[in-house]
Amino acid sequence: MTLWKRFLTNRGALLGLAILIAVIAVALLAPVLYPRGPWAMVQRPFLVPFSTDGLPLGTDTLGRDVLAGLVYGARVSLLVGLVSTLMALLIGVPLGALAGFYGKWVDEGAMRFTEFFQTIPNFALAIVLVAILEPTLTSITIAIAIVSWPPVARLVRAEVMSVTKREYVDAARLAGLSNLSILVRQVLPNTVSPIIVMASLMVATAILLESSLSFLGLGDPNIMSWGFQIGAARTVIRSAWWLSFFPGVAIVLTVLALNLIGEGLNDALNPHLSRKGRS
Amino acid sequence: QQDGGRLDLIVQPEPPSLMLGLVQNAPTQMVAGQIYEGLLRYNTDLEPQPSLAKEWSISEDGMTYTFILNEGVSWHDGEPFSSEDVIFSTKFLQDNHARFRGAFSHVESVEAPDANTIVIHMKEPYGPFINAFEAGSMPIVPKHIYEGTDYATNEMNATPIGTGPYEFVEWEKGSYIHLTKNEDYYIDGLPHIDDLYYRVVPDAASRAVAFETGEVDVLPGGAVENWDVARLTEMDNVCSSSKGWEFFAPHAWMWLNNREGPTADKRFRQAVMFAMDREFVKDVVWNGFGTVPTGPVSSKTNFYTDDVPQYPYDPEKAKELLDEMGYDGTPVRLLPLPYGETWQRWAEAVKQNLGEVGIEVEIDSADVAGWNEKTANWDYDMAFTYLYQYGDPALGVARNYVESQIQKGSPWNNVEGYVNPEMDKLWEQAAVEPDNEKRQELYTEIQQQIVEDVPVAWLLEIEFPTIYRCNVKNLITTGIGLNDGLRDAWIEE
Amino acid sequence: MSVLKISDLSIALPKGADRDHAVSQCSYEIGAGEILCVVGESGSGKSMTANALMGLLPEGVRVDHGTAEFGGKDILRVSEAEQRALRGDRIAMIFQEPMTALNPLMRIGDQIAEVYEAHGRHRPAERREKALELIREVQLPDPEKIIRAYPFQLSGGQRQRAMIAMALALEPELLIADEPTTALDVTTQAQILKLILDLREKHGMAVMFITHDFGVVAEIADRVIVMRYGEIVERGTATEVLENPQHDYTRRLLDAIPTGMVPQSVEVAKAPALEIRHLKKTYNTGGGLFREARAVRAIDDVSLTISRGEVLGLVGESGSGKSTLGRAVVRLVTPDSGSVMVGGTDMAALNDRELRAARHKVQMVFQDPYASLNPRHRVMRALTDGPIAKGVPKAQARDRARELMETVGLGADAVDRFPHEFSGGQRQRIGIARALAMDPELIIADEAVSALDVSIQAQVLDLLRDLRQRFDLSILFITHDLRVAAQLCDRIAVMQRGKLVEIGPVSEVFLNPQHDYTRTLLDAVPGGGWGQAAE
Amino acid sequence: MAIAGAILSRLLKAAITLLAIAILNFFLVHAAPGDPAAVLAGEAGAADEQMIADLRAQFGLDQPFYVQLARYVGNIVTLDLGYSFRQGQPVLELILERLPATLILTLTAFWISLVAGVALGVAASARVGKFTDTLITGTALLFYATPLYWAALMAVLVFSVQLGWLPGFGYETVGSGFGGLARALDILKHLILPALTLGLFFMAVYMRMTRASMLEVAQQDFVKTARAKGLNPATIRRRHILRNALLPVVTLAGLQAGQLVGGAVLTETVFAWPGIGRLMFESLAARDYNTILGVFLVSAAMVIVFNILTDLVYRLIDPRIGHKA
Ligand SMILES: Nc1ncnc2c1ncn2[C@@H]1O[C@H](COP(=O)(O)OP(=O)(O)OP(=O)(O)O)[C@@H](O)[C@H]1O
Ligand SMILES: Nc1ncnc2c1ncn2[C@@H]1O[C@H](COP(=O)(O)OP(=O)(O)OP(=O)(O)O)[C@@H](O)[C@H]1O
Ligand SMILES: [Mg+2]
Ligand SMILES: [Mg+2]
Repeated sequence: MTLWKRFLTNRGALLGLAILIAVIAVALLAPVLYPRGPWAMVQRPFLVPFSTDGLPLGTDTLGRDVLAGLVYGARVSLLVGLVSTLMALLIGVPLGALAGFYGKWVDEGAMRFTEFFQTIPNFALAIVLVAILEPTLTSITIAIAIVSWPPVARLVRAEVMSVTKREYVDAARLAGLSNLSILVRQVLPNTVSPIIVMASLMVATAILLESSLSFLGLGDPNIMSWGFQIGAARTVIRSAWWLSFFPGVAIVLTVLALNLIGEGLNDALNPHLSRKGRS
Repeated sequence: QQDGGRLDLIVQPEPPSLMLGLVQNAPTQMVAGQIYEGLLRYNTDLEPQPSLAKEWSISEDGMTYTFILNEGVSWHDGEPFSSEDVIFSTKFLQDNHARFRGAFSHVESVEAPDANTIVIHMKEPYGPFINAFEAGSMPIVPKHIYEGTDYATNEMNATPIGTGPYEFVEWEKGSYIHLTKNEDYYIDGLPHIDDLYYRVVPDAASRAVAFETGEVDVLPGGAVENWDVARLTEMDNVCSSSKGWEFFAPHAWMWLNNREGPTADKRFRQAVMFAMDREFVKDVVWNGFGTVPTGPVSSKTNFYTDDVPQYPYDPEKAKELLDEMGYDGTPVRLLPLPYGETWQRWAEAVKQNLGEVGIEVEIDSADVAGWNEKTANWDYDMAFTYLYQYGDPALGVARNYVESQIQKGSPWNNVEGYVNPEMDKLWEQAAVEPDNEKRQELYTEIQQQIVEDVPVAWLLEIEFPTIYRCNVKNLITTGIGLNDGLRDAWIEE
Repeated sequence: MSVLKISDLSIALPKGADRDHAVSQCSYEIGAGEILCVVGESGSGKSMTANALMGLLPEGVRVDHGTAEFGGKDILRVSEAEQRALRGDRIAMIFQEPMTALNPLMRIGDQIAEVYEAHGRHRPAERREKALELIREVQLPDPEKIIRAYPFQLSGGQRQRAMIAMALALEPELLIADEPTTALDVTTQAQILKLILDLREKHGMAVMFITHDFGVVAEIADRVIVMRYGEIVERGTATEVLENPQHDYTRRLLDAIPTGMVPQSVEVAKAPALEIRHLKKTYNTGGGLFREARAVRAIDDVSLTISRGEVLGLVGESGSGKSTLGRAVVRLVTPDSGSVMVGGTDMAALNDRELRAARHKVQMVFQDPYASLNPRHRVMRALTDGPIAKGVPKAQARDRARELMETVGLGADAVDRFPHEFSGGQRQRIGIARALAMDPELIIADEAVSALDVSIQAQVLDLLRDLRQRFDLSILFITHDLRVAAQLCDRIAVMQRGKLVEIGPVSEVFLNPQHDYTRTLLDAVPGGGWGQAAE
Repeated sequence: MAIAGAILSRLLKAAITLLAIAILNFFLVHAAPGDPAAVLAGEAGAADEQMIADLRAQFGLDQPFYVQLARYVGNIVTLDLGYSFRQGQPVLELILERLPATLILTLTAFWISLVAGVALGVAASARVGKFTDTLITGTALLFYATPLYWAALMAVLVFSVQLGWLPGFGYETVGSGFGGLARALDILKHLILPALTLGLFFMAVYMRMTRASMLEVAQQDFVKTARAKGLNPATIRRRHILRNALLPVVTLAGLQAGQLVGGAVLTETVFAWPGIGRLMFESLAARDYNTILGVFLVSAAMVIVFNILTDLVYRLIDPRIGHKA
């Protein structure tokens, strides 16, 4: 567990972890904190933050509690971020692994396919996908996953290629293990570290992507998300700055936290790798 | 009065085309209304005014309409305008203009006894007919350019030629449309302004900024979200006006699917009416603009009555009605109108209101195309919409409630599927009744019955305030406001 | 007269390092024109000393104590600017890895000329001329072309020559060479050593030559220092140290060195364990749609036989196809044609499923003890995965694993540890145990001891020898180190560019080489001393 | 010669990729609910069946799907992107009208982000662990985490509305009659805010990458060689470390420069920038099939063009490429 220890000595990573844990806690507690949900119109519209008891961040255009929206938005952001990343991994890891492990035409085919998706501008593709599938939490998550898997496939491919060249993989072959079990049991576990680092950064990107789509009006209208809050508040940004400011800060903080964690993991993993390569 | 100057206006969204004969979208009408003209205009009381026709008369029996055209009118390319162009236009529009086609179905024949006269013979008297001659309903297009060509692909569509007070100069796609003064306009001294710039700014907040920073002088109704209206009108030298929408009288409602689901039950529909806090929406979402409607006909439209059953905000009543019908809590879908944040908030407010009386609402989402598709194919439970009334219930209201207008594939008719043969008879009678008093009686009866049935949930008579700098004078003089108003507008230095 | 006088040098390591001092209390001098060899095992502090002298200590490592007098100054204490002025000018250094020591994006000529630039010598136009001269001096072929070449276009030996050219540019008084030949194969190594000797002769510079190879020491050293754990354990002239070592450690090091004594070959004439017939393998590389493909004949019609219980040494310089041959035998590489008969099965002709079933017959011991064990699996798993896949019951496989760990001298309890808890030599033993676990008829050992320090190398070789006796194993022993080959093998096969140029009993091949290439190889071995048959 | 061959082969592959993309998009776009005829009719606020049928026939939508597809592919192969019935203009013309605005915006943003990102990355790596480094990395991280559109909104609020320094939207002053230099300056003024907001994120990306790459290259053996030569640290950093460290940055930059063209939708929307991103978004809402497909194709082509350019740049920097057989 030296990795964990090294990670914990990184102040940025600790900060990120603290923020993320806070966000997760808030997201989980949302129904307890605000049993009426984020849509309830609780007070006069456009109440300025810190002016009314019980409504620390004020109210929005319809008199809904901004803080309640933020709290529920955390659920959506995290959910979309995690699930879409998971889906992207489910596409990217097998594809990259097969490409890197089998090489030759499997590789060629898989990489052409990946390249193909990389050639389509990905934000545009996400927009089109969401528009076509009609914006629901599911379709948004799928769209984000579809545009974010190619880098995963490339990373996994490269990692698998390099691990496959290691001698213990040859040893496993000589032990008579099947290709599949070599790939799954010998190769993939040794590519996990960089994938985890990448995944933590992807969650961050997915959160940004969801908020961008939401901002463009391509969010799920039944779900309160941060991007939705900003998008909805954009038109009143002049008279009610707080409506877009706080969700903006929430996004920045969460994404920042994930990035800090990602970098922390990266740093924690890297000296390990480089020292091993050197000695 | 002063001549000269330049006026920057917002047009939103960017029109697909400026050829008014082919495309009648709202933004097209707003810009092309300066380029093309109709035979008549209408003032804010919806009375006919001269335009290309300087005089007109209707025979006693309502079967013959005669128009005397202005002399010395020429097209922007210098070709002379004549009654031939009008005759050609009726043919052109028959092919390309749905609303025109509807109105002209009552027409037997059109003839041009001489270069300045048009005579229209009717099949039957049709009261609202005189309301169908403004530029949007019947734009006059140049025969010399279109005759014998494929209208849709005619290259001149890109550089429209009309008779109007302004000529087309340039269209920088995505940026602006530039019109300039028609120096040879047939009314001496008009127009006053040298250049018009219609600016395309896709984001509502940016449009507000554009006005604030002085880049733009006129914000047509709906250009900025309602929340910004109050703030903008409080600025120095800024005026606003709700006039200029009388002809259209945009009327918003929620289609309730009368065919299936809980919305097929009248009590449910009534419950919806009681459950909605429409005043709240008007005050909060629409910032106080507009009027809560009493029924299908707008208070600005002819033959309106308020002598109908009322539906105040009364959640308890709504719950009672729901209990009575034994509503089992089946969730209903609500399709909002994808026209910006205001409409989105509105749907959210309705969802919340209905939720409070125990109706679980799920907001469906769709962009404009999706909305069209779903409503036109009746794939909805409740759907927002708003439609123009064109000054007369026969033109803009009847289409939404008569059985003959139940046609899958179009969202501009009886989409809710309301069937009431008795009513249909009354509508028909009212349309061809030449006597206005009798028409009023018939329409009152219709309104009373329909409001009782609640085929749709009426939401708001929308008011779109136009915001402009106070030194722009005479901006809104007609019932279609900015769509043809710039002819008379001038700028005070 | 000494050029460099080091007194009482101690270099401190940062906290958490494996010991406090990389180097402690070392004192020695180097005279003008003298070659001082610093020898010692990996981690003994050789490189740190050199880096300290150059002012290139890695971050966190610092000089704790002591002086190094050079040209009247203590170069450990001068300012960074002064250090810079010395570096490359009066003290120059060359490094171990020629492949990575040159900037891949710069032309060779520019990299050499840069030395002049750094010290403000000559006008830019002249620098090129000077660089050309240097390239000639280090005997790089086709100097006009080389000066414009990029590092990737040069072989390892050529790059090392270019490095030497750089070091010589300003005729330094002291040249520090940190294992400059370790990464090169024998023939190239011999050429570089000769070059250094020649240059020393010509320029009269002092050389501090760091190595762990006593063969090299024997070849070039005037005087020798032996280091261990950062301390000097022995010093003296080359002959003194090599022939009459005083310290125990030195003696052990020397003993561990393969002697170069050729053992009398034992007679082995049993049934063949491996029969290779007309084996061919060609690699086609880089064949794109518009790119020319290059074909490398890695194995070019090789036939040979290994008898039961025999150890066949396969030698040859880098790239000659040794590994490819070894891997073809275990079918990690599928040959283009020919057959590989192991115990009656043609390994080259099996399909995937048959192959998996036949795999256990031939096993391999790999070169890199660090890369050949899955870092995430315990030793137990490494040793049992194969047998279990082969169908051995789990419990039995586990018992056998423990037994094997005893056999290779690590103790049965070690099976529950992870690879990183073992040293390099220990890992190599695990690798051997893993191969044995499959009950193979033949073991391929590809450079199995090359990555190990000499003393550990000796232990592993002993182990192999022992196992071979006990299990009557056949071994194909691939190495580029002829001394090692001579120690263990019964017969020797020599490969050159994919072809088998010579094969025969050890004594014959070494004492009476038939092929020119074999002779070149033998001549290149540092330390020489062939031609003595063991009594 | 080898380079020309390589490019030719790339182009061939690119053409196939593009065709595949065109077909995929065709399916995608047609899978969306609604069609352009209905939208056009819908916007008119009134329509009957005849009108919609007429429009469909005019747009060719009454044909069976495979006929439409075949016709589309046929057009693409002859480099004809079709006709936008909605806008009454050939799609290619429409796109070419809008492309310059997008290119100006994205290329400016690209260069700003690249130059500033690399410079900051170098600065941070030179003082690794010190305050400057922390400051730069911290700021970059912040940019990296900030949603682009939010930054844009805030920038307009501050610089355009509050301070009034810069125009908050648009491409140029409309109807100013500016020509030549004056017009260029005018466009430049409009360009600043969108280019900066678009560039911030990427600047952060390049900064992080450059820094990491610099630190990694600094560990490599040849840097030690350079130091052993007695070169001063500045020269080492510039000549040895930076050049090598730029290689991965160039790869990434090439990948992103292409993506930028199609990815500026948000910026173009917030700043009313008349580029193709917005054209795509608006056409999508209107189901103007040919235009969406055209924009997609052109953006994909841009990605490919930039990839090829990147390769060329890479070849210039790295002599190993193209030689390695
Ligand atoms: N950067 C570093 N930080 C901490 N300790 C180090 C560092 N580099 C080397 N060491 C330690 O310093 C000691 C001496 O290392 P040095 O590199 O001088 O050994 P060496 O004799 O050159 O070995 P080799 O033959 O493997 O090159 C070793 O214990 C090593 O672990
Ligand atoms: N996978 C491969 N693809 C292409 N060429 C290869 C491949 N593996 C080896 N080669 C080439 O085949 C030739 C023989 O390589 P091989 O590894 O068998 O040599 P070797 O004798 O083991 O060398 P060394 O002593 O360096 O290990 C070399 O020229 C090498 O470059
Ligand atoms: Mg060393
Ligand atoms: Mg080898």
